[in-house]
Amino acid sequence: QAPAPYDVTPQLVAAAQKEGKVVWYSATDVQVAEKLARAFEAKYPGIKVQVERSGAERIFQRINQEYGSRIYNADVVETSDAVHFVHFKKQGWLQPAVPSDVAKFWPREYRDPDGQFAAYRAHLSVIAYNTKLVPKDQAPKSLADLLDPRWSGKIVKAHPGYSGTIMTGTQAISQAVGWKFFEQLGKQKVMQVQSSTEPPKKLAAGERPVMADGNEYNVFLLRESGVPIEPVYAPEGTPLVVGNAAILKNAPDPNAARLFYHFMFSREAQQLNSDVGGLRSFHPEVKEKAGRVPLSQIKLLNSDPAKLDAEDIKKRYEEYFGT
Amino acid sequence: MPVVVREAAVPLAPRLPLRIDLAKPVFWALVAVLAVLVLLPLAWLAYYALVDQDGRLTLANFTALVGDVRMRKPFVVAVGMALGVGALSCAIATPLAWLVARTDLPGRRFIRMLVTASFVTPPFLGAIAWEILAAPNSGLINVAWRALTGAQPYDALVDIYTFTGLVFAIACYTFPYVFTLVANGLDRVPADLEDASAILGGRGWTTLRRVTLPLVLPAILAGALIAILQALTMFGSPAILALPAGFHVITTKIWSLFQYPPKPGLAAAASLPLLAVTVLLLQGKAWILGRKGYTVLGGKSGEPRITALGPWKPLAWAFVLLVLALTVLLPYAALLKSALTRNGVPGLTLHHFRFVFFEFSATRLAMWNTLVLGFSTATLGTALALLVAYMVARKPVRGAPVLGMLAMAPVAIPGIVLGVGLFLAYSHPHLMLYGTLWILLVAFLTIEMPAGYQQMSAAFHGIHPELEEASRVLGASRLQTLRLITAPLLRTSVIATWCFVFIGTIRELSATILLTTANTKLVSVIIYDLNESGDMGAISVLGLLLLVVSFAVVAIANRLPLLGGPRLPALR
Amino acid sequence: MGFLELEGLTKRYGGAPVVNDVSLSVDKGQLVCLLGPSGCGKTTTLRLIAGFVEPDGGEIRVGGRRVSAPGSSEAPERRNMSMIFQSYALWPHMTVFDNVAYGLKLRGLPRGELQQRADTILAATKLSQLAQRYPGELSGGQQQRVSLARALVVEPETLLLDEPLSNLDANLREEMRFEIRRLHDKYRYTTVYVTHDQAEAMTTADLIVVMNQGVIEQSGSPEDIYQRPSTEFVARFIGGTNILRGRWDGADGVAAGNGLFLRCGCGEFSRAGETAVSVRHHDVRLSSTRLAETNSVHGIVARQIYLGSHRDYLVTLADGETVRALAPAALALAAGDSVWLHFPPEHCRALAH
Amino acid sequence: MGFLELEGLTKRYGGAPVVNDVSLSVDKGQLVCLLGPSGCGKTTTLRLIAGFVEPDGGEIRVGGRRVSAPGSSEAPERRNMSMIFQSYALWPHMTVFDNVAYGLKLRGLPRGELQQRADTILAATKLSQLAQRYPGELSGGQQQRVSLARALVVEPETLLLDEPLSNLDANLREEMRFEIRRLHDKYRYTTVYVTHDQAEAMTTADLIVVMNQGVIEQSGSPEDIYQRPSTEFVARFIGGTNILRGRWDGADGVAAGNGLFLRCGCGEFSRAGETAVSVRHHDVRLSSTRLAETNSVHGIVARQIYLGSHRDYLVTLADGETVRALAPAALALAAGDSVWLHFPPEHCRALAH
Ligand SMILES: Nc1ncnc2c1ncn2[C@@H]1O[C@H](COP(=O)(O)OP(=O)(O)OP(=O)(O)O)[C@@H](O)[C@H]1O
Ligand SMILES: Nc1ncnc2c1ncn2[C@@H]1O[C@H](COP(=O)(O)OP(=O)(O)OP(=O)(O)O)[C@@H](O)[C@H]1O
Ligand SMILES: [Mg+2]
Ligand SMILES: [Mg+2]
Repeated sequence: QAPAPYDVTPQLVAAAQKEGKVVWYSATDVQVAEKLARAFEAKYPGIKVQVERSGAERIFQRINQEYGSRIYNADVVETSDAVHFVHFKKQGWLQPAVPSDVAKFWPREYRDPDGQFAAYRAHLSVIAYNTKLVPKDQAPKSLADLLDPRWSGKIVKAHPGYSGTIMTGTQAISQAVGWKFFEQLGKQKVMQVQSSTEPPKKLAAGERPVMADGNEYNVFLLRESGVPIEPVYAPEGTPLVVGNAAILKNAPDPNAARLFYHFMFSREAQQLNSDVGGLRSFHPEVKEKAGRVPLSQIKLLNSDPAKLDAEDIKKRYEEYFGT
Repeated sequence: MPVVVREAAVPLAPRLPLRIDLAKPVFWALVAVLAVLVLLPLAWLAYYALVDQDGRLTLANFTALVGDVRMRKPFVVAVGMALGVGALSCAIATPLAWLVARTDLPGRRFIRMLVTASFVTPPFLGAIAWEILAAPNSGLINVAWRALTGAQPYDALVDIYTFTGLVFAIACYTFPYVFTLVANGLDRVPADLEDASAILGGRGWTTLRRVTLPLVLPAILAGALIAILQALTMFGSPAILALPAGFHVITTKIWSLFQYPPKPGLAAAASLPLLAVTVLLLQGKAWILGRKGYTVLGGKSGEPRITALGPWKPLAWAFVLLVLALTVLLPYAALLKSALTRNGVPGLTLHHFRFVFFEFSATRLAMWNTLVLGFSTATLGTALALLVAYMVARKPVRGAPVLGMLAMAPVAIPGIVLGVGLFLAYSHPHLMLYGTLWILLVAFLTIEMPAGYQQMSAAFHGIHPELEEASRVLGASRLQTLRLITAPLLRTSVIATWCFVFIGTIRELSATILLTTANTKLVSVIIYDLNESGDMGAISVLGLLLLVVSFAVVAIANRLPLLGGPRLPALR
Repeated sequence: MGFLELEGLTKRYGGAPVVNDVSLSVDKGQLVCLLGPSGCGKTTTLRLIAGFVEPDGGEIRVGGRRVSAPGSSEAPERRNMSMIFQSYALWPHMTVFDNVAYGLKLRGLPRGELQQRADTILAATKLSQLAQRYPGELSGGQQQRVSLARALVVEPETLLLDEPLSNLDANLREEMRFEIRRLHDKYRYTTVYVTHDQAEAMTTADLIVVMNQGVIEQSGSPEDIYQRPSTEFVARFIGGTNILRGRWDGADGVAAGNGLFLRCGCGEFSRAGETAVSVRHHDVRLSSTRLAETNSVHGIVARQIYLGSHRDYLVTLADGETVRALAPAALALAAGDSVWLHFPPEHCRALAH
Repeated sequence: MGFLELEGLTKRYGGAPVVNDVSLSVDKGQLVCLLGPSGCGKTTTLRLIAGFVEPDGGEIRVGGRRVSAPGSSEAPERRNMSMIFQSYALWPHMTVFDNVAYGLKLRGLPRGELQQRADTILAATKLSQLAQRYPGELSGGQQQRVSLARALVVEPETLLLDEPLSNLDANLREEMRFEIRRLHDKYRYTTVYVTHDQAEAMTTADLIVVMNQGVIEQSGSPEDIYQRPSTEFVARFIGGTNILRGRWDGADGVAAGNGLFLRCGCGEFSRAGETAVSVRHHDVRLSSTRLAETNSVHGIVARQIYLGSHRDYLVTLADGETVRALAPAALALAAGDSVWLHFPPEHCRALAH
């Protein structure tokens, strides 16, 4: 059962300041993570945030390695792959804690019923196109449009074997529209890249005009820096990828961890994620930047990490796409 | 009876630093060091491959491996790719080495350093650079080609996302192994042997083909071996280029085994066939070299002959320029471009430089760590490689060849797998190196051992044992001889090995990434992390920074009056 | 008991013995010459003594201490020896001076003494001018002298010389030979000297050891070896000799064909089969007339070569056999001339083997 | 006009001339021996002829065609020469057979003939057994013979030999010398032969060239050089000689001190200053009594060495000067014995230089 929600108390701050630091294993973009850390340090002087930024899979691996070898370095962990937290929880590595904001604002499906973790951030895996290479009216509008032969050899997409985002997205789409879609997409001479961050960059570089999937926040960030790129929210639905955060059971700085964990879900942190990182937040008080389609207007495809059969997905994927 | 007073013959006995013969202790020390460096992680991998989660012995991983074509095919592709890389590396490096070592081509020294320094490019960064250059649509070469010929959009002159493209992109960053080995080998071929061929009527080309090149065969083979094995276990470039090209190689496959749900057992099992390939290749090399002698620097010394290129000079320069352009100039131009521009946005900017040098907190620490590790690994690694190569070449102790096998073993293990093994080996409660620079030092020593060892071992083929014996009979111990005679004679090779280990350390990524923590960040790792977040500009800046630093280090290393100074028959 | 002792020493390369059950005892301060045809195992023997190769059988003792035996050999650097290599083995990265001073540096000599000793030996080997050159800038003979100087300067207990003078001209060779002998006597080294030059061996050695195909054929003083060769091989190998074969008459004569009957002043006859009789080239007398009943035979001059101090004659006997003879330069016969050969009985040595 | 002509040939290393204005003409089919002390420039001369080094002055013509001159030299491979290197320069990665067959392969010989020719030369150099060995597995002398075989087998126009026999024993050396001469005569090579062995030169050469410090001291037939040396250097260098100095009496006598008055049978006297008189070691007679008024002097035996066929005496005269003499082995005097030296006038040669 979930523990009672907690708030920031002077005692907690004092205890945290005594510990002096908090170690955060994060999969969020460095620039965003670093900004968040600075904001926390400004708010609670005397506590240093040590950002250990890495890819989600790396972090997962590290936690596995470290806990497997009884090394307890991390206080707070956060990755973009929801599956990881299923695993952590099963291993009993997480410390239940429910910040007051989570208790107050978070929808039930985006937090653990036992209070062991909660959705710190979310992003979408979207279709997008380069507006310089493809006029708006000719751009694909839906997943089905991508199967049009005129996009043969012009699509880029990331690989579920390398990206948790795409893994989740593939699961969601296959449940929504069936594997047939991928089988046909596989015949479109799609360019495969590893990470979900890359397809937007390929669009930006002009290597391919259309991307079948990839991070929405990268699309935002590129567009806001002046790159002619535009996301498309398919009527069939857009996969939502949830990034959880949790306090680790053997956190070396338990109080600072609680304090920081609380801060992560506060409005100001969540707003910063959205503004700087282009991430989606479940905090209702967060305001989307102008020009971004609000979450409420998008048809979302949710997926259940507990039911994810990665082996099967990878196998089918390899069958359809060759890799 | 008259007493004959002989002139006092004070016996001048040699002063030995120690009364015991060091050969055996050193041998056992080396065995111990290599066992720690190599066997420990390997044992963990074997354990992982053979023992299931419940601690029971199992062959399931191997049956899964053999039974699954999705595992077998990448393996075959990888072997093909590696052989291609080996062949291409030799084809580029051998003529280049000859031009630089044995002709009057202007700027030879500089070219030498440039090639060594070019080697600093982490292969995945090289692959990225080649994406910028030769991606079918956005690649600069293709863009220029379309602009020049008016070809249709989506027509491409070159496509890096192909098997050949991948082979090429990897060879660009492995050919320096062959180059350096061969160039150093050529330095040691005395003119006599070539003169003897010339006087019997052998034209320049014939002499080169029948005498000079066969004499550096050990170097060529050693280089090819390293290039092939590096390609086989390389992860960065295939990950970037093979996937868009639509195929897997064994390392990308292994990598995906680490994704959720991780299957370290299968990954460990998948890397064991690579060990078998290594053993096969080593055996093949020994078989080719056979009983033949390669010892060319005998006691009756002669100096290497410099061939005048004459009218061929422009052609030679064109070749050198082409090679340098493809491996150094163009990729770095591409990186420079992306360092000075923002993706998809026109106009120049210093934003990335500012970000890397002033805003990005990790840069300074990472740079410092990288240099510290580079220097210490290079120095220790070279000393270790020299000792091991000596032991194997001169066999002072029965069983010395085992050292060679041990030293070569790490090459077969993909870095990422090795990283896991090292982590397991050194993050034991009783031996907690994780989180310190020590584990990285150990990792780098392990990873760089094969290349260093091959360098030194090929060099030993060129030193006649009598030169060492002459020293020992005068009373120098083995170690003194190694220090006073052998190492200076191998000066170019020792320095080259040092540079290689240094650079290898700087650019190593795949094992490192599992072993670094916040306080032990390295430049290559932050480059990788930046790549995940898509910061091409910053990556390029860091790549250029690495290039500049290593170029400076290589230049300085080559000029240090270490090891008896530059005055050597081999060097002019 | 000798200072340097080899006992049953054996070394094989690929199965074939190259040094085969060699036993030898050398006293302290003796100079031994190893003589033998090319490839007979001289260098290998030296390398065994120096400790560069380990024997497959037998052992080596120095001063009573066992230094080499199969499986347990003392390192070369502990033997206080010094060696000249047939290939010189000069270090190309050191100047002549550094090459020579190397051994002294290892012995920790003070700077001044080191300089002085090196200079002395460089002067003795006539290399003072070349001290700052690198070996690659020297002529063959100069390189060989550097190698000599390097080995001599350290005053070792045992000195091993592998054809140290082969690339020097006659005068220099003689000088160097004296220098070697002088230092040898001065410091009482024990020296093992490999040479292919018999005159060198005869003039320098206390003891000559003749090897053939890995085994010792004979060892003894120069006079012994020259005057009392025990086998045909030794007789042929040391100083030119003619071997004439025939049947022993039971007393001191041998019927050698061509009507030649040889009385032999010394040696041993083989009872069964043919006896070989050895007569040195320079002991054969040439004359235009028959000088005596026995030990004389008629022949035709096949060729003659002027050697300055002598003429070298090749004379064909009736049955086509040839005899070599050294005659004074004054006696000039042309090819085709008829000549009588006379073999003085006191110089005819019967050889049983 | 000769076949091989050197004209004013000069080569400098670091400023100092190593070969200095050397002119020489060799006829086709001649065998020339280059003789001279270590470091006098013999090897350099050969390398100039072969084309490995370019002259700093002068030129080389072969068959009337200019092949070497400063700034324009024909490549060695175009000269149809063949050479033995002082360092052997065997290719370590090829077997003995391959080393020897290399030149033949370059000449595109058919398989069978190649095999047969290589086998013949290997047999002549006694290497047949070793054909499949690698050079690293051979003894020094065997390596030298491979080098010899490799150079001889290709039947070049010009053959250059740099001390080809220095590491062989006397018998083998003689055999190889004959083989070289035989092939030379058979195929009419033009041969330049560098050696430090005078006997080798005397017996093999048509023409002997004595070099010293980069210049030619004298060239001529072996008899010429031996009997009529034009300088003290040549006299000393070729065949052991004693040089006695004294004042010329205006006729044919020289007063040489120690009460010794030498009548000289030949040579040239120097008008001013001292005249040197050369008497070969083997021409000096030793006896216990005075044999004649002139050309005789008393001395004390300082040492004697047994050489087998001779004894080598060193005799000290009253003023401490020494004379070397070769006497028959039978004449045995001990050190310290008193002796009379006799210098036959016909062997006393006055030298003006
Ligand atoms: N590369 C060089 N630099 C400087 N001097 C050199 C070089 N090569 C040779 N010499 C000098 O030139 C001289 C002649 O050398 P060369 O090899 O011709 O002598 P050589 O007559 O063959 O002597 P040897 O009988 O000892 O072989 C020697 O004094 C040698 O020291
Ligand atoms: N590594 C080897 N492998 C096989 N045979 C060898 C090896 N080294 C030497 N031999 C053989 O051993 C024999 C003796 O060699 P060694 O060098 O002792 O001869 P040597 O008496 O010094 O001859 P030389 O007078 O020619 O120098 C030779 O027949 C040689 O071919
Ligand atoms: Mg030898
Ligand atoms: Mg020479």
